[in-house]
Amino acid sequence: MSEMWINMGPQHPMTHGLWNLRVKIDGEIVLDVDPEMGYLHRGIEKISEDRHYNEIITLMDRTCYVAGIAWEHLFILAAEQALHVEPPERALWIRMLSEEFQRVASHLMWYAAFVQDIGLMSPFLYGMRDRDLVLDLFQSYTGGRLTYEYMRVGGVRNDLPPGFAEQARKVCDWLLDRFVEYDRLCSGSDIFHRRCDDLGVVKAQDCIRLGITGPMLRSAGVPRDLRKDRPYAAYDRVDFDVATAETADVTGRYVVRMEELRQSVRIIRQALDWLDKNPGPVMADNVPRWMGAPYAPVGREGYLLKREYPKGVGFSAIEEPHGEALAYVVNEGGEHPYRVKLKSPVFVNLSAARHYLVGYRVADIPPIMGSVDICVGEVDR
Amino acid sequence: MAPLSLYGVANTLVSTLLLHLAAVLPAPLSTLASNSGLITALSVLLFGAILLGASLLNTILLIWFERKMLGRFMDRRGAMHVGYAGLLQNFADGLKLFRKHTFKPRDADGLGFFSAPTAYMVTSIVMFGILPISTGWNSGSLPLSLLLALVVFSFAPLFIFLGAWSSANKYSLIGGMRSAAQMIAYEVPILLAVVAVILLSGSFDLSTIVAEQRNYWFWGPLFLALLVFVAGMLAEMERIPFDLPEAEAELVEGWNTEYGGMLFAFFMLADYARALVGSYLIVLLFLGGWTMPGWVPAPLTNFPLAGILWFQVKTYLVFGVFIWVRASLPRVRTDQLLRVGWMRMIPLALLSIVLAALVVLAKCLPVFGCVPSVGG
Amino acid sequence: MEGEELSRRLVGKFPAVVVEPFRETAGRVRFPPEILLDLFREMRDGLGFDHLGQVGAIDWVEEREVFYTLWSDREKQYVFLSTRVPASAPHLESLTPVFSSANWHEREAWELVGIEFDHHPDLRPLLTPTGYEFHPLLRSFQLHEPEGLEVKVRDV
Amino acid sequence: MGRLSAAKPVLTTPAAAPTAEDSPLPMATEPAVPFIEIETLRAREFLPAAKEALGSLLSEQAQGKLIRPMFNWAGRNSLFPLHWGLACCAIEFAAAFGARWDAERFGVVPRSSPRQCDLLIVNGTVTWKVAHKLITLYEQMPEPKWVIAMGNCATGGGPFRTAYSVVPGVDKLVPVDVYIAGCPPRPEALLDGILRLEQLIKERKE
Repeated sequence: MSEMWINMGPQHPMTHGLWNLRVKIDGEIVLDVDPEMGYLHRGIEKISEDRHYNEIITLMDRTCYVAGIAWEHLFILAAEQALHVEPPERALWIRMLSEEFQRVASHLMWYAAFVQDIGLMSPFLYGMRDRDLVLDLFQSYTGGRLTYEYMRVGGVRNDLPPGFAEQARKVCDWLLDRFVEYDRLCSGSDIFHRRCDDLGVVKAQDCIRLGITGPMLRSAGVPRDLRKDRPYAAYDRVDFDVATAETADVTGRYVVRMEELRQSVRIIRQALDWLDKNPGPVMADNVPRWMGAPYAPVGREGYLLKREYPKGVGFSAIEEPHGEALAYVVNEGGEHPYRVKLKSPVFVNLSAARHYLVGYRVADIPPIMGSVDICVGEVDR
Repeated sequence: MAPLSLYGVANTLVSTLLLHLAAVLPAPLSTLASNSGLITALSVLLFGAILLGASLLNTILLIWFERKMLGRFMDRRGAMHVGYAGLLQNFADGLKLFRKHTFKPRDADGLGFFSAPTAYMVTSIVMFGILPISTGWNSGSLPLSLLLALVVFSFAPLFIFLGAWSSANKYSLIGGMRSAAQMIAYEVPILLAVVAVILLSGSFDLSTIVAEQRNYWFWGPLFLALLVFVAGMLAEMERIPFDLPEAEAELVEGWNTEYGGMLFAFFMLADYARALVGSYLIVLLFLGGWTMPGWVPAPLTNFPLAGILWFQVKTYLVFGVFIWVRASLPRVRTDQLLRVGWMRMIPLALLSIVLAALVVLAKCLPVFGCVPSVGG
Repeated sequence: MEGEELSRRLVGKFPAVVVEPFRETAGRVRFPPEILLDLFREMRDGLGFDHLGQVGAIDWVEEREVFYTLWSDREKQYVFLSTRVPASAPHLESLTPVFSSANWHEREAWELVGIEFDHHPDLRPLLTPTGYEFHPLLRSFQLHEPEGLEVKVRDV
Repeated sequence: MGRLSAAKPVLTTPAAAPTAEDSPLPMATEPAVPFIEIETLRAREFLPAAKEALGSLLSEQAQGKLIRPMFNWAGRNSLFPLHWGLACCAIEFAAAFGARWDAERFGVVPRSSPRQCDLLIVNGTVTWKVAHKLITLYEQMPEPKWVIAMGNCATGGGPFRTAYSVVPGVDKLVPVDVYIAGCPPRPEALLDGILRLEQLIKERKE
């Protein structure tokens, strides 16, 4: 069989989303790849120029649908800078708690998808089952399972419900038990190591050259984590370790994500303790009441209030479950941002696909791409 | 106890019917009706029909069994709402696929595209006629039934590759090539493992092989051969961890990507028929077939059709192990699979032949207390 | 690294550069488009900002701004750089010789805001469909309700 | 009815018409069409006629009472959706096959190849870039097939309605049987949509 191009996508079980990986193969060996993106390009940056700040949160949830809260957090941090608003402390802790819960949910979703890529059938169901418990917690205080619209410029929409902490602690205990089980199913299996060791290797130098961030970078031994290096929310006041691995391969990414799950539970527990002890407001006082309104009055011209903000720019960076996400919000007065630029970590990690796919086999593509943890929503935006 | 035989039952039914017919029919027809050739022909047809129907029902039950078991392994319930506990689910699937529009992709080769699933189905179902599931319940005692079974069993890669090639789809093609490579690679260790069984039993006849296991089942002395055989069967059935040809993550649906409707149903059904046949073979060769060990109380083994019952119980247990494996192991890669096949399985199978030879020698020693039976 | 130090180390080499304070970063460096490659080489090799975070562009109607974010593991800080090109001739040198990860970022900036990056290895549309003629993030591109859209019905 | 009218013109072949016009009083012994030709025609006609007779028998007697309900039962109890994740709703789609909701209880098993599917669940935002691929997938599915528009984006563009790249409703591209509201709909809503589709199939007449 001579060389041929095959299209993996847009409808392909490997893609976990809507993109196309064109692969040039010779037999089973991958000679060249060319990712084609844009199948889910929804123009979020453009629509944001047409929306009120609190309306953009709706879009942020949908930007990355497995890590909605993290993207809300990213945008809110930039928007608060641009609008010169300071949130109260409790809101920071709730945001951090939410982001860590989101990290757990996102990594569990990744686990479910990844094990299916290497052919393990039942852990997919286990991952989804345990993720549902976290989503139940989200539902108890935001009302949504995937798309929350929870954060606001100047704080968060509402406080945690009573009894939340006990339930959350129960879930944490349950999850820690399950993580042991996951490890036994995956890294305890010889076939898993035969499949995933020395696969999709990107060394630290290459990661930095290619701009790769997140668990992929940490699996190469670089302990870069914006939560530690450039603390936002209340991350400088909790105790946690940055998970790293040395192997820079698929197994390394697995190990890093599994350790991050444990660290997230650790952060969650500390945040729950702090939240128990420190009740208080969750919205800033100096925010006009209408700014926290969930939606703007109907009509394009007929606003009840003329919304004018002071000019400003906001730049934020957070450690999203997939890596380092950046937002840049320009506010030129008026009620809509002038420009919202979002940088997705997966966008960059995926742009390096040629680097970590060429030379491996067709059967290696799903585990490697699975270990990258693709969320097409935030790549295409 | 005269064992009940399927052919005997069919023969009795047909001859009784025809004799009654002969009694009422006018002269030229009555002689025709009482013709022994006709009776034999009709009995064979009836026998085949019963065998086919029962085997297909069994296959469908196997699919149901797998779906429910997998559901339990995955912490869910599987099919529930169609029929009692979802028993009718697979009938619904089959009927639906039967009604679906049968089509051919534009670039596909018509002859190969349509004939491959049919041939695959036929060769898989023919196996049920060869394998005895109890004394008297096969098509006749062929002296080389084991060889025949293995030969028919190994037709599959040809038809899979034919179907894959003629669907004019790159995924199908890669899947078909993987399938052919893997099945051919694992034919060899399977045959070598079977040689060990043949050495120990001294026969190519499956009924004799089962009869030879009346004192001890072969899985004990031939444990190595059993391991090789089970691994080979996993590869032949294309089940996880060896389901590379249909590797869903990379090859969409593998070699049956382009097949839909009834042709897809053929492939599915034949796949499970092969899984059933593989489990049958394991039970026949290593787990004593329909016989039960002596310590089982007589009332449990003495009633009519007890052989079939125990045979099916063993088959489902063996298949349960396959499901368990499927639910808990990841998929291997093609090169790893082939390397394991050629470089691990074949030496192991050769070793198992040596062990079998040693056991045959040891059988002559009085310690084992078993009847030396080499050569009959 | 604080803004003053950044300014001291950059302005000596590149007099045309202006460093402004920018919240939660090392600063915001405004530079003329001509010195792009030299400046970024200096940022990467001299100052240790070796990780390209993002490349984006803003349409200010008369001119277009291209901004870059760099991260340094040594300083644990971001630095924000921006330059402006006239909207009549939105040409800018491609950053790919210095930061190869700029490839996709620049493709995106080209198709969304219409900045033409010279000497880019592979300036194809990334997100919009093939043959899409507009740069949607320009201010002149207006969103509208889809009722105004004409959908062509395809005969099946 | 369509089949009947299609079968009729075979008897009066075009060759017969000019003969009738040339000689207005043809001899009684001389058939307008040679006998042998009629026989061939009849023979050729036999199969369609027999098929039609059988079909009409089945349609009138059995189809309404036995065959159609049986096939509808099978069709509605074994819906194979296409394994295709578009956007946010795809995550809830996956959750519906998870341990808590387990859509396989209803015989819903996702398949990766459109050839083996009979249900296209459009679970997310459809952009113009993917529109023709969606239509291709729909056309690759064999009849009978159904489409569920899951979520607001597939139903009408959702929050991205005004975007330049988004199809405002997937019914612009393929015929939709069931719309599910929600952004994204919960897995229960998806199951409800599937059950509603089953109801539709149950009442199917053709």
